[in-house]
Amino acid sequence: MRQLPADEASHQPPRDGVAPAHSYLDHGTTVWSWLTTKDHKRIGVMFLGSVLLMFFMGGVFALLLRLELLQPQPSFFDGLTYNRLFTLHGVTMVWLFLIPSIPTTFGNFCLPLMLGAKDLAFPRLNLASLYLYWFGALVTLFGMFQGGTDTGWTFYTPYSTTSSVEVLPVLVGIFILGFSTILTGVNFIVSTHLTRAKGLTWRRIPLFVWTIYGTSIIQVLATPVLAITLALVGLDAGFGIGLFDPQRGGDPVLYQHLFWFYSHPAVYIMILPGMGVVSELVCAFARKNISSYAAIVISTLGIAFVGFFTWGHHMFVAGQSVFDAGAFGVLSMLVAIFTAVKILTWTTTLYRGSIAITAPFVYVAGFIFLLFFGGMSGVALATTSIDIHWHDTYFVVAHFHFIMVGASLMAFFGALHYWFPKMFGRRYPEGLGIGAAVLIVFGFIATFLPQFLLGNAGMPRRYFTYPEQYQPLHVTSTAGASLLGFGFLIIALYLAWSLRWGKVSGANPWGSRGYEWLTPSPPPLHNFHEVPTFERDVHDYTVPEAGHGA
Amino acid sequence: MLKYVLIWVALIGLTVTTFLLSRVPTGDWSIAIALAIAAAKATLIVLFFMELAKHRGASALALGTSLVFIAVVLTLALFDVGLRFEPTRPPGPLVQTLKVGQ
Amino acid sequence: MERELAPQFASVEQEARAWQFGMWVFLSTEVLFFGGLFIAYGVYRFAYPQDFHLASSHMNVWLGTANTLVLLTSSLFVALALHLVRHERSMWATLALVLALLLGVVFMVFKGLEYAEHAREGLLPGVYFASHKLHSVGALQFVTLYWLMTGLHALHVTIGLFVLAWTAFQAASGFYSPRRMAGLEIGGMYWHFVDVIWVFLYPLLYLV
Amino acid sequence: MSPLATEAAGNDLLRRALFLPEQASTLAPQIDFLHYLIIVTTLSVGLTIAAAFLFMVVKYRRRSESDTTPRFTTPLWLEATYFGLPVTLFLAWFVIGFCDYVAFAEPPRDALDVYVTAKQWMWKFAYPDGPASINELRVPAGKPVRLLITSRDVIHSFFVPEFRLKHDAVPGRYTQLWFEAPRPGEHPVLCAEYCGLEHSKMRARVIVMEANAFQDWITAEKAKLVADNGLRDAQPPPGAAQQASLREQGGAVAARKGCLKCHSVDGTAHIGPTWRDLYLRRERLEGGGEVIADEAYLTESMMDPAARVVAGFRPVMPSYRGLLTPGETAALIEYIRALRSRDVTPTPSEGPVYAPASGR
Repeated sequence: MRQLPADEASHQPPRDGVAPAHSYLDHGTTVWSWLTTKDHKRIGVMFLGSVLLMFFMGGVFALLLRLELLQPQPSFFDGLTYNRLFTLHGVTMVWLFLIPSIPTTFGNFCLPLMLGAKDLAFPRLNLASLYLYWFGALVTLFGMFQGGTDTGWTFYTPYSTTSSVEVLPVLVGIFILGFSTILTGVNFIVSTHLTRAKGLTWRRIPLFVWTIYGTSIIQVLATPVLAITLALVGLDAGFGIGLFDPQRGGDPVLYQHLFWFYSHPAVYIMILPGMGVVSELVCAFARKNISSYAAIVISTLGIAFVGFFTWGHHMFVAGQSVFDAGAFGVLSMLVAIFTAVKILTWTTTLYRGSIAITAPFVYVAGFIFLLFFGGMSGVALATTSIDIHWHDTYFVVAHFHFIMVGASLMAFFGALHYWFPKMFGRRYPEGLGIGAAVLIVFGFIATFLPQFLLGNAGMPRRYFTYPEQYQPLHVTSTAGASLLGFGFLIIALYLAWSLRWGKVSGANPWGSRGYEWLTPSPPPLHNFHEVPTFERDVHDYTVPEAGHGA
Repeated sequence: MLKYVLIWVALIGLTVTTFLLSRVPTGDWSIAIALAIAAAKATLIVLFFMELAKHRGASALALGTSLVFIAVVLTLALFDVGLRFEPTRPPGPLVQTLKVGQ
Repeated sequence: MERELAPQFASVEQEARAWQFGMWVFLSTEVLFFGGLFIAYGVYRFAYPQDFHLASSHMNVWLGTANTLVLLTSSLFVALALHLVRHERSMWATLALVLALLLGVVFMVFKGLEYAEHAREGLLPGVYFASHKLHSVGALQFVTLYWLMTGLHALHVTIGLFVLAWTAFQAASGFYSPRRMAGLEIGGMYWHFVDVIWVFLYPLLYLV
Repeated sequence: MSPLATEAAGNDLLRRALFLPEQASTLAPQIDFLHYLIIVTTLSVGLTIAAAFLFMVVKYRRRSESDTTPRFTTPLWLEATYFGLPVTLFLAWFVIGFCDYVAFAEPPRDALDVYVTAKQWMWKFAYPDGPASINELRVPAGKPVRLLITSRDVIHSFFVPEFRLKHDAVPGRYTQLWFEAPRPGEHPVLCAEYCGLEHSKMRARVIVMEANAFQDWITAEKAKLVADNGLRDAQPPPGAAQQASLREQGGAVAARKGCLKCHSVDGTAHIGPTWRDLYLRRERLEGGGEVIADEAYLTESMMDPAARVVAGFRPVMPSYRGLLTPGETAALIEYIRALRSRDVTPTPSEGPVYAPASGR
């Protein structure tokens, strides 16, 4: 999706309802006014445009991979191109889409609104973060296309340090992206602590803010370890410092420790905000308070912290000690329990609610269902013994796609639909939205369920060619992927259409009692005409409220 | 004013102490002693020069968390290297010495 | 010339707290950034205790100790600068900051001398290692880690020097006042942090 | 049907439904048992949650746009269940799994040792006392086998789906993996850790033989090896002394023919690239591409220097075609090969050394 011209949402004559007057979108409509803005809402919108573009690219790479895997023998690409493609897919999806996806877009847009603040604590830092993201993305993609890194997104040494292809530019790009992530994280943490409006105590903070807060903690504490680790790999690949080089007494398994100390919590960077989105959406569409605020908050912080101590479950067959395998196995189980608590709490929230079937709610249902199976397959992997069989097979691929695509992406699209009227003041066609959502959930299942079975059958990941007995499952998976692609195409079309021609939404089209809906949609430049006082708990639907349900 | 100078004197004193202690054979304890002194110095700097003592609790929490995390990673990594199958430990049985020069 | 308060904050005090807290969070990031190297040091030290001990005895402990004293003193001057600004003595604060800056330069010069010495002896990281005295892979890892850790630290010192130069300039132009010194505070915190890292590097690389 | 037969039929049904390959090691049924346990529990819990979800969506569907709902918070006992139930379940699975994992990590003492060396992109299997084979691992049925796995270049992973086993091969180290295959048969070996271009083609097979047949085979292999060695011993081999003398000759040739005017041997670049560490170095070429400076390239550079010039050097070297005898060429190459400095001795190219790996 291209970036949004500033004036589209407001310069149309009103169709029904009142056209949003003087929103953040029409304070300065030049490109320059967008590029130099310090407004968290505009920065959020620009991030949204950027990550959607990256998602589109990553998706195209994924479809190309699935196309190649239709046949056991080489068909469209040669081996090197295939290896570069899956690296490209991984790097784009992980660092350019999933990590920034929800925090930098909806987090940026909604966090101050939900806190009753006029902006983030450090608006200039926020803009710097966007520029660093753009710069890092350019360097990374340049590196990928120029040097053609073929190491996979994990950069395992010594392959990455001895491979003849250029890995340095990509590492530099990811390093820069890391700074963008860290700055965003610092900004969110400080904003949550110090910019809350009167009456907004820690016990009232919306659940989405809690997850963004938890995510920021992970971003701030994990990303630097990745930065230093990748810097070491880069120095080794470029200049031969050999800290992980077994021929010079280095330990490649140490690299894996350091890499996964970032990259496992990174999974929670991707999924925690999604959980926050679902907490909001469940409440909004069931018109119900969350059934246990404490359980969700505790499990959010639990995931944020315990998530740091499970990284070793990526190394059960890498030569790690048996003691560590046991320790990491138990700790991984603990993280899974927090997720289980969340799933059960969301389901309980529906009890005696008033549930509306909308596109965001379909995504929520998909999220919960897919997260359940993604999480349970994770638990199964953490039992150590079955992991011996599953490690580095398509089972793992299916598992993390259930979490990252099944859950994170569903949450991302749920959030996109839910907050679309908040951001642009217009509604998308609901029927089409529901249809596309259902299509995506089923397309997803068709793509990745066969991959679980492929993993069971022993198909290793990152295989360009494969033994013939795996073909039928690969064909099913590719068919599902094309269904997914089709679904996303529909969404892109109707959302682009709605930006200009969608029905004007009014301040609160969902009748939601999330704090961010207390201000007009789209919000005015400084977020509020009058800062709300936060007298009631978030998502409190016990009393009727005038003006809701318009 | 005096407070800062006194802290500085303490820091210099600790530096001299750790230097002198490194000359005394303390065997396996040497690293523990050196690190304990370093930790004492760091605590002084953080609390008084960086004024953590005056700042809010959340700041101490942030710093504390990062230190705890390093400790946990180091511990688990050491448990890994120390308890691995013997020939898997660095440097492994196949790499022993470095040949330099002719 | 009181600057106007950013709209997202309720008071000047809150804004200053936000900067302080933000800096602490950022420094926690830095702790983990260096942490990666400290972890590598710990693991390799555990794997090659003898080699590390031997290799560390080839470091120039005199220069290292001198540098420790230099940095600690420099830190003192930064702390004094804050104290002086709080008592509205901007010119004295400027002097303290300039002295701190000069000591930082002295640190870098000593470090440079040390690096030159190591280069002559072939105590260089990775493939450039060419020592005639040390022959073990463990010693090679120590030397590599020495360069990485002190190199990263020197990079931070360099950034810190620019920060100090900027705060000295601000102090000289009378920008800081007891009510407006968040910039000086967080700049100073950064410099002290660099000092803290060195406090740990010194025993690990030179003494044990 | 007897309970045993029922169990076997159930096992077979679930195994096929989950697309699992046959169970060809003693550990496989144990690992699969946990797999079945988890999948059955997961599916039933998942269906329960989905049913509850659907039921509530229907029962509590929205009636009007301005509905209010009662405040409801989960009672403590329910929250305790939400926490306690998964905790119990997960930890129970973990205990079962970890017991199997420990069994997998500790080979029996009487296991037959086989050394496995992985390299891009093949597997080499070597038995004590010499016999070795490429991409084909023969093992006796009904006897535990321990694999000591290493790699010559990057990390690989030895994976036999039908044994439900895999372990990474880490360069410079040995990792271990053991199995016992109860029945004779043939099973594919795959590389599970991404290792470069031909990663997906790095395949081998395990051939499980009847114990007697295996004994016959290994005896025959050893006999063959002894015969070969005997043959070699009969003729004086090109021993170390001879190689050293060849190297010395090479140094003399280099001085005599003027090679050293342009090529240094101490690592400094001169008019031509230095010879130190040149052998097997990866060189970038002028005009793009790369070459590994092996015997072929070194010979080519002497005879046709302009053909492939190393980047950063000018093509000024004259051809030595006809100026060097084959013997002199060989001596020069031997000399260059010997000019190795900082490199750690590469892992032995002829398979690993049979030192008993401690740490059982």
